[in-house]
Amino acid sequence: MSPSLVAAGVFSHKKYGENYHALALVAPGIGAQVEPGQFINVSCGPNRDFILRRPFSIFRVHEQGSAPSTIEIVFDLRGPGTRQLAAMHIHDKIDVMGPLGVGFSIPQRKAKCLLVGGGVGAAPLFFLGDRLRKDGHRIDVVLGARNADHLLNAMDLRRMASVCNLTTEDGSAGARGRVTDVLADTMDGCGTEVVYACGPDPMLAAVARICMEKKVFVQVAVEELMACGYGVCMTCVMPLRERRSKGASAGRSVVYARTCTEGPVFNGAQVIWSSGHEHVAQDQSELSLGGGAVRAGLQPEAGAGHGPPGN
Amino acid sequence: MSPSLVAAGVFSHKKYGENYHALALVAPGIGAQVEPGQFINVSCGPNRDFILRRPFSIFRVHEQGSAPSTIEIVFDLRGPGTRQLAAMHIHDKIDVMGPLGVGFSIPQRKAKCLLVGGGVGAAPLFFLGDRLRKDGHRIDVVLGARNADHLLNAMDLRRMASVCNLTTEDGSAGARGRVTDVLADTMDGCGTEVVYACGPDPMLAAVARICMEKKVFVQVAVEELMACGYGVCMTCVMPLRERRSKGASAGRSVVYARTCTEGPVFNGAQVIWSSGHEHVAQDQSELSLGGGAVRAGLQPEAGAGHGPPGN
Amino acid sequence: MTPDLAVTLAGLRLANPVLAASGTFGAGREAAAFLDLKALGGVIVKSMTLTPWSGKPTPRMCETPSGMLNAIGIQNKGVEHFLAEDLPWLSAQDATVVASIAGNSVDEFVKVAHRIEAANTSLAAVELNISCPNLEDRNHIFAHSASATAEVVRSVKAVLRSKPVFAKLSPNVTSIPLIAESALEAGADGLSLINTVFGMAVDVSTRRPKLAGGMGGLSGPAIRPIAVRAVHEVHRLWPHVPIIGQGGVQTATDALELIMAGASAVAVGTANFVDPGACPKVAGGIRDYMAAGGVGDVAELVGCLKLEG
Amino acid sequence: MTPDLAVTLAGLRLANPVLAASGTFGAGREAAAFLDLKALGGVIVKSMTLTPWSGKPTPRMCETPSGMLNAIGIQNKGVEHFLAEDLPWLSAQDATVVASIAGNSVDEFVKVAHRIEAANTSLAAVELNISCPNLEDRNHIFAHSASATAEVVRSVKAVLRSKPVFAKLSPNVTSIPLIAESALEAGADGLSLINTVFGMAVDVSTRRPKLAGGMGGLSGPAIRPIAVRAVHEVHRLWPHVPIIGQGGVQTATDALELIMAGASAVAVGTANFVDPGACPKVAGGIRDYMAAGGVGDVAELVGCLKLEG
Ligand SMILES: Cc1cc2nc3c(=O)[nH]c(=O)nc-3n(C[C@H](O)[C@H](O)[C@H](O)COP(=O)(O)OP(=O)(O)OC[C@H]3O[C@@H](n4cnc5c(N)ncnc54)[C@H](O)[C@@H]3O)c2cc1C
Ligand SMILES: Cc1cc2nc3c(=O)[nH]c(=O)nc-3n(C[C@H](O)[C@H](O)[C@H](O)COP(=O)(O)OP(=O)(O)OC[C@H]3O[C@@H](n4cnc5c(N)ncnc54)[C@H](O)[C@@H]3O)c2cc1C
Ligand SMILES: Cc1cc2nc3c(=O)[nH]c(=O)nc-3n(C[C@H](O)[C@H](O)[C@H](O)COP(=O)(O)O)c2cc1C
Ligand SMILES: Cc1cc2nc3c(=O)[nH]c(=O)nc-3n(C[C@H](O)[C@H](O)[C@H](O)COP(=O)(O)O)c2cc1C
Ligand code: FES
Ligand code: FES
Repeated sequence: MSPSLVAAGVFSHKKYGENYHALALVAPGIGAQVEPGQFINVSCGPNRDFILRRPFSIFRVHEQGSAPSTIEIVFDLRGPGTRQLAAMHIHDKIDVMGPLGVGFSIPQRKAKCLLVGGGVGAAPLFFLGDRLRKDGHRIDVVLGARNADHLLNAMDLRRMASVCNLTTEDGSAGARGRVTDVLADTMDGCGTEVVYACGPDPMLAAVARICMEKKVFVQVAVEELMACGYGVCMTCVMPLRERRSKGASAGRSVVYARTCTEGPVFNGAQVIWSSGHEHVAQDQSELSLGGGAVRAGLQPEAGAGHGPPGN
Repeated sequence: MSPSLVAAGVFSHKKYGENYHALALVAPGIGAQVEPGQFINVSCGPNRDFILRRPFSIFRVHEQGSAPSTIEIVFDLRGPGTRQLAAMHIHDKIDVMGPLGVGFSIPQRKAKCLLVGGGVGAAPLFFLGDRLRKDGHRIDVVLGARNADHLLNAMDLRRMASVCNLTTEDGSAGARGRVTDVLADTMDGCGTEVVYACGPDPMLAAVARICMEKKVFVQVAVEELMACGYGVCMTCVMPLRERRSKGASAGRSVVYARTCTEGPVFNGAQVIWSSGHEHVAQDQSELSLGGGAVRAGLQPEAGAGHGPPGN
Repeated sequence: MTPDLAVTLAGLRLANPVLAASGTFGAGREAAAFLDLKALGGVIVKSMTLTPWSGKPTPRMCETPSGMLNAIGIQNKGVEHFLAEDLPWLSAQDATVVASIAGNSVDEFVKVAHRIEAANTSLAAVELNISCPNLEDRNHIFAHSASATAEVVRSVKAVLRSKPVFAKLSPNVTSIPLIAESALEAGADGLSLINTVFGMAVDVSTRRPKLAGGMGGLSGPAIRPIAVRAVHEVHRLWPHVPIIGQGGVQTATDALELIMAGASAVAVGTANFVDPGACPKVAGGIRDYMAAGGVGDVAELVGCLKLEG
Repeated sequence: MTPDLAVTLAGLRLANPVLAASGTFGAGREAAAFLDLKALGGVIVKSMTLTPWSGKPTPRMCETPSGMLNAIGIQNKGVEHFLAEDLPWLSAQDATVVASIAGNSVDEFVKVAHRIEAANTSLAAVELNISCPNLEDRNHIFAHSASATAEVVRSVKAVLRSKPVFAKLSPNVTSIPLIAESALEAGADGLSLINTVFGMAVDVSTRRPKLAGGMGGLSGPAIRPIAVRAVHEVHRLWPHVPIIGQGGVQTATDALELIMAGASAVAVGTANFVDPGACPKVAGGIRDYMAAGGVGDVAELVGCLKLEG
């Protein structure tokens, strides 16, 4: 379904624990068609500090009988945009663009699915879990966070999961540690065939590595900075390994794919994870040259990657 | 009294007719000391469209027994700042700077005072009228506006005035026309000795001219664009004729005086009124030369007054 | 009287004076979900290069007060992809299309221009994005040098004879009129003013630049006063040169500022990110302004700024 | 550990690195109603000229997104008034005072410098506001020319031997480092970066510029990315040259952006209009940042920006 701009109404505003706000929105046309892993791009109201929309994953979709389904997003307070959203009341109007992006692919045959989430990044797993269960797949869960307070709505996941392992960095709930500490064992114990992961990039990178070692298909939903959210600005790109078969450029190559339209869900095995600020250099060198990244780095008067700006 | 920054509380929010909002503010330290003709500079809240404060005259001061006096401002909706103020509720906090500027001078001996106001610009006349009456002066009033709806709270002025003449441009109240159409007759009829005028510049210019012809002392409160309101930026200046007695620069000269600190009340006979966009040229030529206004106008590559910007 | 919004700039005919700016509208495909591309004066597509460019590493953008910084590095699929895939699709939508060319050498510009000329398409005009580093001149930006600007324009004009060519100038220079003069002398049919303003932002918690590339280009409402000034400076010297004004346009009022300063058309950039339908809304607002003021032809407003008292 | 906020820039000793910018704080008298001037790192007073200047006609300012345009025309009462009235008063407040000199010819700069040197006061330093039109060079702005910049700096340094001199550069040039280089070669002890960005705004209802002077100088948060970029560009070439960063500072985070990019001190301009107490608040926020991060000396933060991954 192609995206549209909708004046959505706030249907409910809940809090999960200390940290998370959930807004359910009546967004005609969006609720009925959205897929797990897709997102919406939200205008948070006039503000001096920013001009752009803010992207949020679909956390859940609620069927409302004959009325349009409501979509729910969940978020933590980061900056001015989420602060403004947190001040929204029932019946307020929010300008929403969506549904956006390509969601998770659902197994064609019954499969044992493992959902892996970190912090508020776990949001899309709830909608995904609902869908997988409806389609009859087995679901297991590994959910992690800083502490018990930041475990996003673990109750709901526990209800849908056969196995649900929690981790917290401070040990305040579940095992002390990170999701990746329990991931391999959970996969082995559950006989996992497909992994779905959402959360911060370093977590996704580690999950993808473990899955690749185990040769288990892994889909990751990434969060990149987005200026437009619908594919025109090229700010949100992720470097992906691609296999090309055509002519001269055949063989392995690297492309920058748009997270907002070609993602946010990617095959975890294709993503080239950044190490710190910039992407792994040996992979970068396979990017086709241009006025941008790579060449500028070779110029003596500009530090690597710090060439003259180019739009 | 020197100005201060105060977190004022909204005490009441009234409307006068369709067009005017009045906010009474508990502004500790300001209410007790402010003089008629002074103003406050108000932060209207965060907004993308502007960063500066907005200046408003003191409309009235209300004694509250032993509690701090409240100050009241009245305004019409012009742009984003006044729109935000109009959305204020009781108990909201507003960041206020004040009291600012030099107010009206009050006659030393009993005098027949005429208050002349146009539109919402009449605001400071209410506070001034209260003071003059308390001091035992006779008050007459000429109040004008576009139409009956824009006559600012005429009732109150009528109560304090011996003679109160109203004018509207469409004739919907009082005489059809402008305040200046009835000014000379009112002055003659009342034997006016001092005139106090506030309103738009063209009205003030006409009032000042009539008073000068009649050799009646006239004080005008002007409204100029202000960046700071407390004397540091030099944006708010008015050209004044000055008589200097000292040395080389003796004789008639023109100075740009700061409306926010040397005004907003000026001797109407001293102000050089602008004709349209720029000030009258022959007066300008008496300004001391500098990189700014006048010389740049002589440069062929820049239109008059359109030289390179200078801070 | 229905106001006439049609304008012609050096042979570039637009149904209304509001285009989408290069790099903020892709090649129109994604925005077409939200609006009919015919409602735009025109689409200036993302700058294209001779070969595909991958662009800069991420993060590529950050927000700043009333604006944003970007350092995309002209990620695009190259001129062949444009001619084979994007242009036929755009033509099928009846969109008015302006190509934007970028390159790291004069030769690259010329080769792209050559391909465009040879393809002999329905393309309405060409914009030269000369805010690129010139690898043959120690990475200096073409648009920062009068001679490099002239060389690109002259060389492109020599091969691209069938389309009007607009040189898109950078505001990051001491004298925009000086660069404009050399672009015009070299044969530019019109000018696009302005590209982004160089800037930088720092994340004080990580002590790193917010953009992986360090510096970036500032766009959005914050730069509108700079764009209005640039258009005014150029228009008062060459009142007959058609200018596509751009920089910070969000509303019809913003567009009218540029038009009154001397732009015959405007391009909307960053505002498309927030609202893909921004261009027709701006055009509608201009129509309303004209209707309210009894202005029959938008050309009456171009450069109508009154400077004297 | 109490963080140490004191800094020294080429002999200019400041109790903390936050000064008030020239033209936004008068000579401190009005702001003294709101705060103790000793709480500021220093006060850079409104630019002074040889004789009193009356400035430009009104309107002299308008607001723009996250910024404002001004065209004051350096209205000031002249150097004699400063030396006789303002400086003694400021000294009595124990304020650290930086004088700012402006002029329309090299000779005017020199004469003011001469008066300052002759007065032999407690003045801490001098800033040269060379964003003025040079009447001897067809109204070109001094700071837009490397040679004019050098000439002003060299001539002033020849007479003003007892105080550090900071050249305040304009961002409206193709290469700020090029101008910086010539200022430094001519003997500038440090640099102030940046003055306002040239811009313009139009009132579409009257079809006139919003400023009587047409163009004006853009200041405020909108220009902060431009200031950060300018400081970074100069600092990476001359890491030992002290820089007073300015442009869009409202908060400690803003100041830290400039400091990390390479400024040894910052000046707060437009933000003073909204809050005369902005400078000490910014300094307090820097102290908090240092305390939270265990930074003992603010000098550790100067230019600490990490560029590589
Ligand atoms: C496809 C997608 C889906 C997302 N889904 C959710 C969600 O379901 N719930 C949720 O809480 N957040 C989600 N995010 C992140 C969310 O968009 C940011 O939290 C939000 O934009 C912050 O806005 P702000 O104005 O409050 O903070 P800002 O001041 O804009 O940012 C504060 C901090 O958050 C970081 N940040 C800002 N935007 C993003 C981003 N797009 N991705 C990652 N980090 C960012 C900034 O770098 C900064 O450090 C999603 C992001 C993307 C791209
Ligand atoms: C000393 C002084 C006292 C004032 N007292 C009052 C008062 O008691 N009641 C009242 O309603 N208004 C008063 N004003 C004007 C008031 O400050 C403006 O109406 C207000 O700033 C507009 O803000 P805004 O954001 O709503 O509109 P903006 O978008 O800022 O402006 C809308 C329109 O109003 C004009 N305007 C803005 N500021 C001023 C100004 N300072 N003076 C004149 N015109 C301006 C603008 O040029 C523009 O055309 C006073 C102004 C001054 C200088
Ligand atoms: C993300 C982004 C990408 C851009 N890419 C290009 C480009 O490829 N070619 C070009 O000429 N200009 C490019 N620009 C500049 C815009 O076309 C426009 O000139 C500039 O952003 C100012 O307009 P605005 O303030 O309305 O955005 C880009 C701007 C942005 C924000
Ligand atoms: C109203 C106004 C007047 C100014 N006057 C001067 C001046 O006289 N001399 C000078 O060097 N800079 C002057 N400036 C520039 C400031 O000192 C400062 O460099 C600039 O405004 C950028 O900082 P900001 O964004 O914090 O305001 C002035 C700025 C403004 C806004
Ligand atoms: S956010 Fe603009 S292309 Fe993805
Ligand atoms: S408003 Fe700043 S000096 Fe008057």
